[in-house]
Amino acid sequence: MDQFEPKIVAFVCNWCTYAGADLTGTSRLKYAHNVRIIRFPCTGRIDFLLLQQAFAKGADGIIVSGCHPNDCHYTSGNFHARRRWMVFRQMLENMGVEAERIVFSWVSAAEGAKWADLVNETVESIKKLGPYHKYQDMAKSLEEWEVTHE
Amino acid sequence: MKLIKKEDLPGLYGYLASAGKKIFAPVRKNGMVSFSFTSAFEEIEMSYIQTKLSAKAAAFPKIEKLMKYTIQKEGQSYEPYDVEKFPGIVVWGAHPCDAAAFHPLNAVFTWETHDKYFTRRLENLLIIGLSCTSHDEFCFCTSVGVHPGDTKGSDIQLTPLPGGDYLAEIITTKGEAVAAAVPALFSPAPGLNKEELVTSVEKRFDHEALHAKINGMFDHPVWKEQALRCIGCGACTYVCPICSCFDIQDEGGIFGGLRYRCWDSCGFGHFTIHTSGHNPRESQDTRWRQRLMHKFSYQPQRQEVFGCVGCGRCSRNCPVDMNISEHLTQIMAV
Amino acid sequence: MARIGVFVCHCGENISATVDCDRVAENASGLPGVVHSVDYKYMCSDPGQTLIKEAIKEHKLTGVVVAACSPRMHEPTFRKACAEAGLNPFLCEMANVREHCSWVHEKTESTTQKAKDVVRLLVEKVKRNEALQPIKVPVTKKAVVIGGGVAGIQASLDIANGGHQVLLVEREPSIGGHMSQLSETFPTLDCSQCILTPRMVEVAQHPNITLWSYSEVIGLDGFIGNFTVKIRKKAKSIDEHLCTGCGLCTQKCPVRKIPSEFEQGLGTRPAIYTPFPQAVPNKPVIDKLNCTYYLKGRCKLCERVCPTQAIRFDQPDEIVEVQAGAIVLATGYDIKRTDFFPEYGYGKYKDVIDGLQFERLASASGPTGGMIRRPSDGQIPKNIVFVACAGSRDPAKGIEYCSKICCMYTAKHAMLYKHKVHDGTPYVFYMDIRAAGKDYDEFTRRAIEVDRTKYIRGRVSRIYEKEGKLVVVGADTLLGGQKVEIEADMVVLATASVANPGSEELAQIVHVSYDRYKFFAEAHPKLKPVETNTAGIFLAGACQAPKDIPESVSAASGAAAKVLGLFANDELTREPLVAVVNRMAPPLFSTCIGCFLCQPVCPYNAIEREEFKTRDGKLLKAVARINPGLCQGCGTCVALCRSKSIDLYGYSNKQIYTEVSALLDEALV
Amino acid sequence: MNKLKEKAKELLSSRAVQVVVGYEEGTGGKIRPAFVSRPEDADKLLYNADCHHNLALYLYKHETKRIGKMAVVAPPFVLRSILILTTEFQLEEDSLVVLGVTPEEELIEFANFKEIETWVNQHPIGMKEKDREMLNRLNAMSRDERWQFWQNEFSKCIKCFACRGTCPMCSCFRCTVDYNAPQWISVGSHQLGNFDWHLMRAMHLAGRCSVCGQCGEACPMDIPVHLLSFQINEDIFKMFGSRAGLTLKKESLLSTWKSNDVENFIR
Repeated sequence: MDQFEPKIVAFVCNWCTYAGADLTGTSRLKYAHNVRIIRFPCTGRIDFLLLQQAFAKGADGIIVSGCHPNDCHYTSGNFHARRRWMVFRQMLENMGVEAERIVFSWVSAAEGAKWADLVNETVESIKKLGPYHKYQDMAKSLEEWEVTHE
Repeated sequence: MKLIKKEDLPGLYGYLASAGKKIFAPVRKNGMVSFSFTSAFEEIEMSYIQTKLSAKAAAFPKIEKLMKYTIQKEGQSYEPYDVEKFPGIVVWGAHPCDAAAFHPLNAVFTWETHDKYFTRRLENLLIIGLSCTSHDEFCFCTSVGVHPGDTKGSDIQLTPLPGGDYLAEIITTKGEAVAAAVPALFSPAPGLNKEELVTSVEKRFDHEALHAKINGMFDHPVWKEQALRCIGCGACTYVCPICSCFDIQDEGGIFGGLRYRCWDSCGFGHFTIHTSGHNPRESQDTRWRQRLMHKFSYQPQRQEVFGCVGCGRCSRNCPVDMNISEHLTQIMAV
Repeated sequence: MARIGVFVCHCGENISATVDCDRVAENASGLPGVVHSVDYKYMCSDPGQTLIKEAIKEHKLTGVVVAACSPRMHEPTFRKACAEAGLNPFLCEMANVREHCSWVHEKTESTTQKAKDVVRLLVEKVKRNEALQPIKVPVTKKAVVIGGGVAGIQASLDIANGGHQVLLVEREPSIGGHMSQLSETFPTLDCSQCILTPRMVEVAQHPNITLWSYSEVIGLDGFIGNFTVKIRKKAKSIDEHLCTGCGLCTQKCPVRKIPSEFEQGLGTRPAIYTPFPQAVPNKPVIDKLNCTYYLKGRCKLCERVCPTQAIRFDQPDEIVEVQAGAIVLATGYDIKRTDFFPEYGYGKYKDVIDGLQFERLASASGPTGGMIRRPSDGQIPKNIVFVACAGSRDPAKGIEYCSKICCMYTAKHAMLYKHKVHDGTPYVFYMDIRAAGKDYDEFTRRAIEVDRTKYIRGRVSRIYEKEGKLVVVGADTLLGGQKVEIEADMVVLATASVANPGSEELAQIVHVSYDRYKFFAEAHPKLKPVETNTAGIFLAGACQAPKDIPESVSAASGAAAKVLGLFANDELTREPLVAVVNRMAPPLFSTCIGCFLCQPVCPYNAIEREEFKTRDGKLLKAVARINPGLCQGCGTCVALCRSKSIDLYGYSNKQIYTEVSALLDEALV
Repeated sequence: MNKLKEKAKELLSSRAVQVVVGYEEGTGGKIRPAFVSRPEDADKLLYNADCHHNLALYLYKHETKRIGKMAVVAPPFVLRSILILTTEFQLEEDSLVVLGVTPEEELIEFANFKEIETWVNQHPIGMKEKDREMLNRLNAMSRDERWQFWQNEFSKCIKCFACRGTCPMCSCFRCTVDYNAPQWISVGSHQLGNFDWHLMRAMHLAGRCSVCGQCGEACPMDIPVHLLSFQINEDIFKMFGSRAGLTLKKESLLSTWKSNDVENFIR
């Protein structure tokens, strides 16, 4: 069997982490190809429903990253996001979701190397955890909904 | 009139299962009795007053997948789910109210348009009715023209005897075919008066009189008064054996997905809202009125059936005790 | 139906070396809605742009995806090209297959696959983009400059000379700032006040400048071109129109022992005072905390002596709102005081002073008339130690940065000392001599070579008092870390430059971000050094980072140029990437229920309350409304809204939801 | 309890209010919300420990508001809900008379909402033993067991939205689940749709839940949905030291932040 290659979606803010990942590129630092980046204006824009959606669509891991505290382009979006994630992670934990599959990070526009490390470490840790079958199976419940269901 | 012995019921079950039927029967789980697909006779609960959900899901499941679709550069294509693959289902142990409910349900799904999904499922159904030997204060079948021993809708009707055996009435040709296939299970019935075996449910109002009255009550203030505590959820409609409203949804991604229909409720504020934001049923009383008018005015007018069999589930399960027979009794009194 | 064009750029070989560009283009051409898909060597080149423009016309494209470098690089380029071809620029998106793909992965199938995925994502997004029109807002052509130091003065004069109204707001009774305290300036040793005071006077007399001293900004509403600045004009307790500035009151005031802020505590002032003789405005204020009348209810000596009856004890603070189109922050810096340093005696040794205090000692107008006399006993110090990097570049002190001006002023101090105390010996402990600047290194060389300052490379670990001397214990790292002890008569600490106290509070009032040292943050460290992230608010001088005078003045002129550029327009166009609350027919008006939980979330106070009323004024519903002039488009409110009544142009719910779906709709890897 | 009836009568007779929202005996031994607009009907009002409906739900509905000024019978959880709804601009102090009822079934009157704020801070609401036990059980489970527990529970869900309908904090006219562009949450009652729904609902209630437990009471399928809110409420108390419904300050948990919010989970 082929080695498991996790699917990782990264939700990043435009001003810090997206720019930081740009810097990773301009610095020609190499990292695992498993990640796909979705650009947001700010981590404050990231609705927790999108994280649910990513898992449901088959993501094995998620990276959420934005500006360091006090660096937010919009002053406080990352602070709001931080609080949202505090509660959301706990909520996932309470419902039995593997919350560690979501990696939260602050990566500034200057931290190109940190972005590469973050992706590599996330890919490694998700590889250890394996595919998120539990969630994905649940998400396939409609497809597999048998005609006999009550 | 036949007799089927208590110890022969598993045999009947076994025969139906071996004939490839899925058996949808009352099962006690997590402290409630609900119709579920069973894999063994032992799972079945034969002595219950009312199940949580009705048996309607056997023909009108909470999700009915309609078709798959794909979106390609060349265009879109559709592949409807094959109704030929629908299994034969035995609704086992449905009380007369539930058995009777398939008729008004069918009236909706065959009114003007024949809904192939519903009609095919109904064709595939074999209903083994179970007369009621007990009831609770939410039961009001007799007020809406159903009786605890009614056989309407059933293919075979069982009536429990005090010793645990059952009177078996073979009602339809479908029922006869089953009886003919396993004749050993059925013996001649002793001379018993079925009426004495079934429970007696007090009649609270007359449904024909109700129909006559409610037709003219569209603008009556009673709706506002009754609906005040209604919270606008869909519990009553989802547990109802006759409520048939559904929503159609597409789920999928950019290259395709599937279309299904799922239960919907006229109790929801959004049920009738227009894109503009205008809502013809803007307040809860108009939605409550719709529910009762539909069952007791429009349906009898247009489809010559009543939309209620008096099973009492809506009243039992309403979070705020919107008791339908109490409300109907009140309507008769105003 | 969507008609999307996909343009895959090779970027020479930057992309094509690791990504199979033609296969990416081919793959895209199979996506639903894509009617045209090509790859090309350099999309950003003129021919590349022409390719896009022609395709837009030929294929009647409704959306464009350029798979190339980062949108942070070339999004404006391609959006402009689209606009030139008649396609709304906001219908163009970029797929980042260079910085996020070709440059960070090796040439493998997975890399090309990733490029395909990213293109698919952007194709799905752009299908859901909306044609947006820039937002136009009027410009109030008046600037408010906060802070009247040399930077604020320069910015005010430049804007005023450009023909626009300026309101200069200064917290202290006089403008002038720290520069007015300096004795001489490096590298020319010309007298600070001699060059500054003419500028101060110019400010006072300029027809386009209004000067409000003793005033503070306490609120800011609005947005670029349309600010409302709330200012507290603190009561000076004098009628400025009547006061002639004769100074009689300050001479007669019986309270005389108040440490003078201007003299850095080395001199005193009365309770009614002007900070220094050349103050602008040269009219006194009463220090209510020290005035006998305010403390005890009697005295009023100043009122009796005032020839114009200008004293007003009952004058209240005045709060005024001013309309402005631009704000310049020029609030300057402060320095750490000697009490910050436990190892240097916590400020308890009178003869351990900071740099600004030394400036006053060296100043001809200072408390010693320009004689270098030590504070404890007025003796002239024969051995003097200057400690550079007192606190700066010291992570343990929480100040990791270089304060930048200390190397130069320490050299200047040593020279000034030597010029006045010919038989004295100046020592300088330093970490590195940072003298990058025009004539700067020459200047420090002069201190060492001509004026014989003894430079010791090493840090001072401790200072203690012994028999009337200050023992300075340090190390000479050029001698292998050998311990050095100097018995000094006076020590001058070049203490770290830090953000002004209150800068954090001001940043919050005016909604600009600040760094971890509380200096205001520029919008871009290189390319937007005088802008802030809040449009219309600019930075001048040392409020942004430690700066010397020429740098502060340059930054001020830079900020003024930005303001003048802004004021060159009668109206502004802004990117329409703003949040909006939906509207619909009555009686709903909106799906918003007006819980206003979004209000505290907005960093720009952009969320307002809109009320729908009947004709006779009865409130039907209150819902949120977002002021498009204020909204900066962060979208935090959008994510918070439970009823999904807010959406964000450019990053709409539909767009980003689809992006997530599109990404994962096909196997990623 | 007679005091409550008398007070209701007095308010209605004096036309101080047009309707009293309270509890009455329903059918089959159930208790249900009651709307009393005539003084002579006030005798049917009752209050006891079984009164679980959160009547704050009715205080902002246009169907009830159009009757006129309201009085509401308010056990502690209703009081908390009133405070939350006030901070969210859904209630106005002068449109409402609050007839507080203590767990000891005594009537307390409040001159203003400020007094309610004081009272609720002095009278914490204890969790029912049954709920406490369930939370302990859930906490003792492994994460996979918790996942399985909730998957089993959600498999019963029929998406009737009784949990939403009965909750005063679900004050939105259009819920996220009703939003269809995009369709964040599947409408159909399949396993994913049910999971997404309950997670979303619990998140939208985080920091806003008055912990009345009515969502669990209302569920016709006996899903203990309230436990999701109860648990996060406890977690929030641990993380932020706050509980919802104790203040009139407009500082909802997720619309505010502190610079020292714990970020040990952020790399």
